[in-house]
Amino acid sequence: MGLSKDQIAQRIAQELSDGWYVNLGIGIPTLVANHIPQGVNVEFQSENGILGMGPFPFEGEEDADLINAGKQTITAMPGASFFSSELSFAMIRGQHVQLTVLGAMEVSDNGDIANWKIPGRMVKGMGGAMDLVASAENIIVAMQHTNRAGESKLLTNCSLPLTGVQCVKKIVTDLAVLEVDPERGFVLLERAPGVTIDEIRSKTAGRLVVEGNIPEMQL
Amino acid sequence: MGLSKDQIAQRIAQELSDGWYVNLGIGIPTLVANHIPQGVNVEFQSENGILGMGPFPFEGEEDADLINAGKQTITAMPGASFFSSELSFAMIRGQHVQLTVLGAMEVSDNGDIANWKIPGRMVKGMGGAMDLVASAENIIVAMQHTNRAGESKLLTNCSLPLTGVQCVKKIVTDLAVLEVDPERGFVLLERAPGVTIDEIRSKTAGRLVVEGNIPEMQL
Amino acid sequence: MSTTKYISKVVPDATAALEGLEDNMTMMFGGFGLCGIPENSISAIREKGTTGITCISNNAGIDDFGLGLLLHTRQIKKMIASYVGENDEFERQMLSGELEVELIPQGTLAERCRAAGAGVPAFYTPAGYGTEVAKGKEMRVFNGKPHILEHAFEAPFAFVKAWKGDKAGNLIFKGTARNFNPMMAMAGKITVAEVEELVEVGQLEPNSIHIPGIFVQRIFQGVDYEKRIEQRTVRAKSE
Amino acid sequence: MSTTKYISKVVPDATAALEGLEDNMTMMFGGFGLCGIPENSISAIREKGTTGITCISNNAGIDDFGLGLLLHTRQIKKMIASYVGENDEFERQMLSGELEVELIPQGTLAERCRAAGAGVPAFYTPAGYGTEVAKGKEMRVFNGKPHILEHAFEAPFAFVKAWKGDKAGNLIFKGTARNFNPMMAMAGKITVAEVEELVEVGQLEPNSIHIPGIFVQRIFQGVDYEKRIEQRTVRAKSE
Repeated sequence: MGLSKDQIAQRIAQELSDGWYVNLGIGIPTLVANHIPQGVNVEFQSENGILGMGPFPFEGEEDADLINAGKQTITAMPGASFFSSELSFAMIRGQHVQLTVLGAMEVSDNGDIANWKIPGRMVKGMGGAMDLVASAENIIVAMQHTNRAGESKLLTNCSLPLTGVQCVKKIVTDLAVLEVDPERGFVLLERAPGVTIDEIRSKTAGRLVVEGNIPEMQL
Repeated sequence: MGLSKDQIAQRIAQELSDGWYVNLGIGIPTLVANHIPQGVNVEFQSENGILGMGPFPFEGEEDADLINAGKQTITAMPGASFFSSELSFAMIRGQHVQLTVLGAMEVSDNGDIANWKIPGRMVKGMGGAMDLVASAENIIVAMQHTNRAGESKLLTNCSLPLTGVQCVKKIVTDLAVLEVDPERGFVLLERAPGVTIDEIRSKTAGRLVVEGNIPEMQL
Repeated sequence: MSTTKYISKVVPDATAALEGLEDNMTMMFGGFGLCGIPENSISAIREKGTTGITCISNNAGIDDFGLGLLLHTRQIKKMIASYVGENDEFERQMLSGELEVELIPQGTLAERCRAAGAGVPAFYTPAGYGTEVAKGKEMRVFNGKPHILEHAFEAPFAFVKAWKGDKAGNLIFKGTARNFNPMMAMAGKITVAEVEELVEVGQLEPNSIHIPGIFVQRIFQGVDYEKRIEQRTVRAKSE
Repeated sequence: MSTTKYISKVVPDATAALEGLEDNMTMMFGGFGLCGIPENSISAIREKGTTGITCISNNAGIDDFGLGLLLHTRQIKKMIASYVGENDEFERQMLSGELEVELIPQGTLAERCRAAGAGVPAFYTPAGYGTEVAKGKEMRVFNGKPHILEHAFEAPFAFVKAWKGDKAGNLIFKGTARNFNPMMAMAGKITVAEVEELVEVGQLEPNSIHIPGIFVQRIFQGVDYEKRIEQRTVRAKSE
């Protein structure tokens, strides 16, 4: 079974704290914005130059001059601000953004991440991901536990070119919530409803730490 | 005899080219703004954050939020812009300002300048002068040829702590216009009306190059 | 730095703004995706047929718009960008080796543009440490964290697009169309600004100017803006 | 970085904004001369009696206003500034050795503030090369020109003054009162902004905001601004 993409986003949304500034990557991370817990106010930063990003516009109200980092048309919330890429990455490198959520192709058990290149096959570029992972104090990776071939994406060492080293703090997959302890590996915190520790173990290629009772996620 | 402060400024104003952005230091340089030749449009930059600085305000129209680098109340010309100190010095270090005019206590014959400190006596600080002289491609020094004690301010080596090295391109004093050739020294270009080459020579401690006929300044 | 007369910054159109543009030059292009790109300048460069271009731009346009137009005509020799994922022709030329590509972290790209304009020749950043981006670069630890040394770009020409501009070159951008345009305006030795609305000197609020005219050497009233949307995403009115 | 709630950034006054301020801290103060200085915060720090302050500020105020108030009460241990020429008490304390002073080129001061806020630990600048400012600093030649390495500041507190601000911390400055305030707002671990006019979220134009709220941890409606003019210079109406 495991979580749907939307449920992964929902679980990550539980990590948000009131008052945080948050950068959401393309894909599952974008869905996090749909699940903000009640009473929690966060502002979304998009690295192309907006703070206070709102939902997609109503049909017919799209503005070509108002997009997010995924090039999607968006809206601006009250209190939003626009700025240059230079100031945007000043916010990111300067650690003013409290949480970064992004996808990954691979994560290693010491926190390395690979998500920008498959040599000879996919060469889209790193965009802002390298700046984000090198600077953010709090990085959550949102991804499937395994790739399309069924192979684990949680490895001892990444096989793909790295985006950043020893930076991932937490991972939420369709199967589990894990914390990265660079010394010990992936520390299992929660299981997806109905998913067994054995299944998680069998699909985690890197070091997995299972201590005590592992609760099911509450969604 | 020699020039008055206002005449020094007037002579420097002849160096302006149409379309230049110009930074004027405190003292004689400030007076340059009163002598812009007809048909020449320049914009004045003040390093505290304005481009398009205008004349002093009319009495009663002073604005505490609108000053120049000398902390004097000023006005803004049409087309002016305000900006942060960071962007202001980006303009200066990035060589977007075509001319810097500033005062000096001493200049050496290879273009070093000292104008910010007399050890044990005057410790006002360098303000923006070190950034200006280190970056400007075109620096004119406006000063008296000699100090109050009658000693030359045009030296072989500066005796005071330096503001910048090998940066001064031209000097306009009450007695002369000189170009700095780091290899040869102060090259005499023009004499103030009625001032002899001998007088200039006697009041110039550094190497002085006198070649050919030296015309009088035209004011 | 050229001693451009600010009173004659205004040129009639994009074609006139290209004076001095030659083959094998490095050029910056503002914009993020298709948002805020200098559409008129790109078209004029295509018409002029300038080749061997080294492009510094966050993205490479799409197949039939933006810098994709110059890729299609093989006018671009090298692309320096952070993300090039929307362009099949780009990928084809890159994989076949026809096109040189240098991929750079987006924040480093932005900062290297700013550094160029701000007279900062080099700076340290943590972005890319431990990755192939760091190869051959100086590494240094500050506050216990490794950083790499990055250098300012050099760009004889920069092409930017603004919302409003005045004849002294002052620029105001709109929304997220600001993106890379301000830093590239700062960085260009000759910066060409095309604007949706060119106004007289004095008509822009001095307190609201994003890029002062000192950074702009040529400016013109742009025409026929398509402002194409790359990913049209909407929600239903009922939501 | 603290995880400040943006909905509770508003504090009632300067005194409340000083929570956590302790003796022997480094603090930044915006302003150029007396223009754009955080008057309310300076008064509150004087009242609180915080001592051993290391001040990062372009200037040191005058004898009876601005940071001069904190010099008078000997609350300042060290001054990091670019120009301190308007203050007799300052000069007296410095020459007598009571006050530590570090003079820094103005552009370097500005850039070190920005670097602190922008996560750039160090950068190269030509300013000060060959002078006593360069003593003990790394020198490196770029493009044939010598530069020195300068480091980002660190500041647990920054005090800035804006013209308008909203309750989310977005700031707009006025005229040349902007000066060092934006970079210092970026640099402060806790940035306290006092504003002449505090408005509701949504009342500021998103395109005209100089400093986004992400850089501001506390904000309050300032009171009783004197806005003293240091050098009142005027011309006669007849001119």
